[in-house]
Amino acid sequence: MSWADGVFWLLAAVALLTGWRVFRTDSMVRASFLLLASFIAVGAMMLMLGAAYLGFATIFMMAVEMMVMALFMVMFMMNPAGLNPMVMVHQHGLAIVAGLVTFAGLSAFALSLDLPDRPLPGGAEVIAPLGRELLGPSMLVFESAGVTLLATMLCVVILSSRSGRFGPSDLGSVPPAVDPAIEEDP
Amino acid sequence: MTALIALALILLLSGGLMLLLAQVEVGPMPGSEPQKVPFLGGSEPATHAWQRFHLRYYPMTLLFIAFEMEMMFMYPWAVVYAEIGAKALAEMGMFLLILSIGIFYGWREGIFRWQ
Amino acid sequence: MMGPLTALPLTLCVLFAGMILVGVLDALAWRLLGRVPIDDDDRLTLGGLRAVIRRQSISTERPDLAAWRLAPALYFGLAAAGLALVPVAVAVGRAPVDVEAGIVVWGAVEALTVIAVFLHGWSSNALLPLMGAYRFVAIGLSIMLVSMFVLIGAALPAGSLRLTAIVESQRELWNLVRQPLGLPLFLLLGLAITLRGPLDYADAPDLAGGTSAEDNAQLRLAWQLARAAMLVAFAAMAATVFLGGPLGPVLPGPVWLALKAGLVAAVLVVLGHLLARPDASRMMTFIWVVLLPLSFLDLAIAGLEALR
Amino acid sequence: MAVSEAIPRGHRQVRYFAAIGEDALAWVEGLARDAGLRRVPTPRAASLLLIAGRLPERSWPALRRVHDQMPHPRAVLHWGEGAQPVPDAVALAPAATPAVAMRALQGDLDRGARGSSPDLLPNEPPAPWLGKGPHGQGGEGMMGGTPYGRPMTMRGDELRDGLRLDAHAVTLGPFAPMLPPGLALDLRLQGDVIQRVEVMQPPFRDAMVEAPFAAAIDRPMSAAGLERARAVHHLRCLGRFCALRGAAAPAARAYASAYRATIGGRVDLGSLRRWLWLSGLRPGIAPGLGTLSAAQRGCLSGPALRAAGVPDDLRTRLEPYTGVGFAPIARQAGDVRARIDQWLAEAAQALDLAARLEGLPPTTFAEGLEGPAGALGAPAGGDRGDRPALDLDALLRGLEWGQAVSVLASFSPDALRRMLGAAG
Amino acid sequence: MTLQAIGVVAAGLIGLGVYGTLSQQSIVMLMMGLELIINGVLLATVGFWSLTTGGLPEGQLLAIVAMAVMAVEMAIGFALVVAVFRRREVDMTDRLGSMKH
Repeated sequence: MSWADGVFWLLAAVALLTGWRVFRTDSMVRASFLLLASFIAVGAMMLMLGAAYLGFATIFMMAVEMMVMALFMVMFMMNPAGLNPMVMVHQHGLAIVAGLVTFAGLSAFALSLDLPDRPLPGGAEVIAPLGRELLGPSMLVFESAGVTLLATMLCVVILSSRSGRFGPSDLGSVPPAVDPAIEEDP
Repeated sequence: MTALIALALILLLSGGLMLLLAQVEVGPMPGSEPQKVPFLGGSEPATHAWQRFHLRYYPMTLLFIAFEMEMMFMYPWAVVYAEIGAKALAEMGMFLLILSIGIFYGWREGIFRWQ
Repeated sequence: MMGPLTALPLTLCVLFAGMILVGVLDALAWRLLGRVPIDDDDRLTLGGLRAVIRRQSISTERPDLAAWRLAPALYFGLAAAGLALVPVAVAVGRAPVDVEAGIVVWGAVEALTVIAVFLHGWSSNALLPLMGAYRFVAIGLSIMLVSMFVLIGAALPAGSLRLTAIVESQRELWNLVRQPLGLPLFLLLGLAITLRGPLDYADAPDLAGGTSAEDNAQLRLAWQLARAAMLVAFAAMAATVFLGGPLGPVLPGPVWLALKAGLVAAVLVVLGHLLARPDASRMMTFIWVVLLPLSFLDLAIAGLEALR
Repeated sequence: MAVSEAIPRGHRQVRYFAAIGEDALAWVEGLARDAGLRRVPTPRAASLLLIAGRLPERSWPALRRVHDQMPHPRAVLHWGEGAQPVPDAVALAPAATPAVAMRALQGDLDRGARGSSPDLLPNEPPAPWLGKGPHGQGGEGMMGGTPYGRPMTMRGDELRDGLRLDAHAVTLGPFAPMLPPGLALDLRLQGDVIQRVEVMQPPFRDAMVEAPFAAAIDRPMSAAGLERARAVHHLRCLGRFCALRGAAAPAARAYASAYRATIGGRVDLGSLRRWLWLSGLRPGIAPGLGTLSAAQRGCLSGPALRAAGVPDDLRTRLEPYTGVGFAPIARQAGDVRARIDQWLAEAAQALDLAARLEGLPPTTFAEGLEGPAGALGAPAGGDRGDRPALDLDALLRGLEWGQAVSVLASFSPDALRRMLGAAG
Repeated sequence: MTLQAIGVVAAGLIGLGVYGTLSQQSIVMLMMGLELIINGVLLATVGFWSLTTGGLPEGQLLAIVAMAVMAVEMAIGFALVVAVFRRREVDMTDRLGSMKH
């Protein structure tokens, strides 16, 4: 049980505990930043596993996403700051059972694994091969990710801004009838 | 690995130092009720300030998350760029072009303003 | 590779020295540029500390006290982590913390700084800080993108994300010359994360001090010290990435780094006192429509130049 | 550079929060030249409360709240005449300079020689909540009750983007540092965009601004002195605007030029113009911001009216000015940018006029003259009573907070008071 | 720090995510659960990459694609919440039974 294992289990405990607290706190801002703490713990674990780039990339990407998450949760949730206790739960029993079954099933699967044991050589270069992979054989993944992100951007703009193609989207943005005489029923 | 430990130590210890300074209770009393009223230029606040705050740049933040993914792809590209050369520039140019279409469309739809 | 035992004291000492320098710079700028101390800030001076000792610390009616105290601590910790990345000496080529993806760590520091400022504004449950916090997130997130494109542009010739490699790649030509748009765009980020001048949407005078409107005594001093620390960290990072860090003909490495960082900090303080703050929505449009394409152009310049 | 004393040895900076009453804005801004006094934007950062000028009765409750929001040890200094809003305040005659008294007060506080001024309001929570409600925090269900003493904001209508989220009702008080002194606004906000504005209290009267001009109606005054006073007023307004927009150096330059103009020294507005251009103040303001509708334009007067395209200036018809060939400056846009340019241009013109009118003997303007914020006592210009009152709600509705503060700061406080139709 | 240990921790995160997704009424909190699930997936991906493939670059690419999935899911999710809230002023899953406006 070297100190590396000790740190790993500490980070695992942090990740799981903050993950659980996310659904237990009343304040939405605390919930978002607890989830960020869970992601940072996972990022640190990735760093310990040798993924020098992915660890910090996870931390910085999740910091941004949890900031946006906090903004939206406060914008839409009732009682956003948890001044009154937050009771926003339904089908609680089912959820607990599903969670436990998922955990049990996946961990049983993980324990029964006997994959080849080829650990990453210590101090190996990891970012350059990823770069070559990205620009070489997996270039299709790279460009299709770009197109997917473009599709996401367009979809986000269309869905979230009020200006629909034919007038405000919440008034239905109904296209004008070809023959103005025919009254379009809303 | 030791660099990571050093970074973590620096972050935690300096943060802890400031946390200690920030919460040392000094001064006669923790604050009477009229002292704790938030400052609004002398007016009485009607409600709590915490609210479902209607931020006006939400489309920008959503587009930002999608655009942020591009950074994730650009860092490894930057490392091998000098090695691969013009082909890498062309690929990243196309990638950037694709995502700039998204930003141009967002700008045309007016999401970079207060909604 | 410096062990944690030497890295930690070195970083903290450089940080405190830098903060005292920032206090002097602010006082100098205030005296040089005009007599009117419009905004108040506690400085790491005896007067500032003495003022805090006997002050009463009051909170608001129902704040998120843990988050309120966490914000300056997180802000100061991020400044220290940012400073620790900076390579101090060329000869030994070592930084207190020499990680393979130095720029990505700085990106994480920027992102978490935006969160620290938002937490500082949110947690006091008062309207003026809340508006300051929300306004800052819009500008902080937008300007962060521009800074990352510029940093990637600096990493291209070095062929690595490691800061020591970036310093090495500037041995014959500084990045300031190689990509002229780089430093000006990066300075704008500096103004944003140290809450100064035109990009100070969090602690602005039109919100009576914004996120610091409800701060008093220790919290106020802690926030201003963290702000000064972030200026030191940013100045060191800008000097490293664009001005060749410890590289320099005669003087030893650390002296060059200190001089260049001091220059960048002075420029930021002057810009902070000089430039006016546009409306938030106008600035957000300006960043996305003008500065982002400029950073693309800067990246293209760096890319073409690295091909040569 | 403006003359000011360095901080005397042994004294640290005195941090004070200024509650500015009637006729006192110019005094408080004059204090800024003293390096030992620092005006802070919130009472939280202050150890002294400086009450400047006379406070009308209606603003005393607000002053008590501001006084109680200061951390201990604290003290109060009432600089001016009029009744004492705070019982154990140190009174100071209007003529005296407060710097010495403030340093003495601060010294007593530090040494403990003076007790901290006690709370003026009772020590109870805004609404009784402790122990009430199922969980003892005074709330019911998710949004009900008064958790921790205050109710929660409820949803309301939305002007701009159709998301009906929380409509936050808030009043920003007479002593808000970013508003003209005395102005209290009742705002309905969605986020930081204003849905509805209602003026609770108009700005306090500031007779200091028009004192020399009002005096010129009944006894002879030197025209050059009047023009210098006009320049000082415009430069101060410009300095206030720059400070609110975060351009500290140009603001300091403007105040320094105003100070040199008061003591009759040579003022170089060219350098101020360069500072303002360098600071990017103008491009930061949205064009067309704060333009009044045609119907509303009737309530404008003085530089604001001339910035809105109406070159109406009494000086074109008065004797000493026609002699030196005075021509009014007018702009068309009538927005915040035009009003700022108008201030700067008219300040330069006033200083130039002052130089030209230097030699003339003092004259009386029995039939009225052009004050800094509009015509004074002028029968020819039509009496001022019939001007429509400014509808602030129409002007500020739909603006984000920063823009609304800039629009309010683009009028001089006294002009704004007159436009809001406040008597007295 | 064996593969089994990482597997169990990742399973724990995914279990927590499933619990969160199923138990929360508000759409935004439901998305927090989804984020937690992808967090677990991310950890498992990097674990397998580091301990079994000996540093094969495709492993890291799969982790980046997982992050891209998380970003896309979050962006589209919030855009939907905004559109629905603008139209129906509700963000609770229970009261969004029908798709008809």
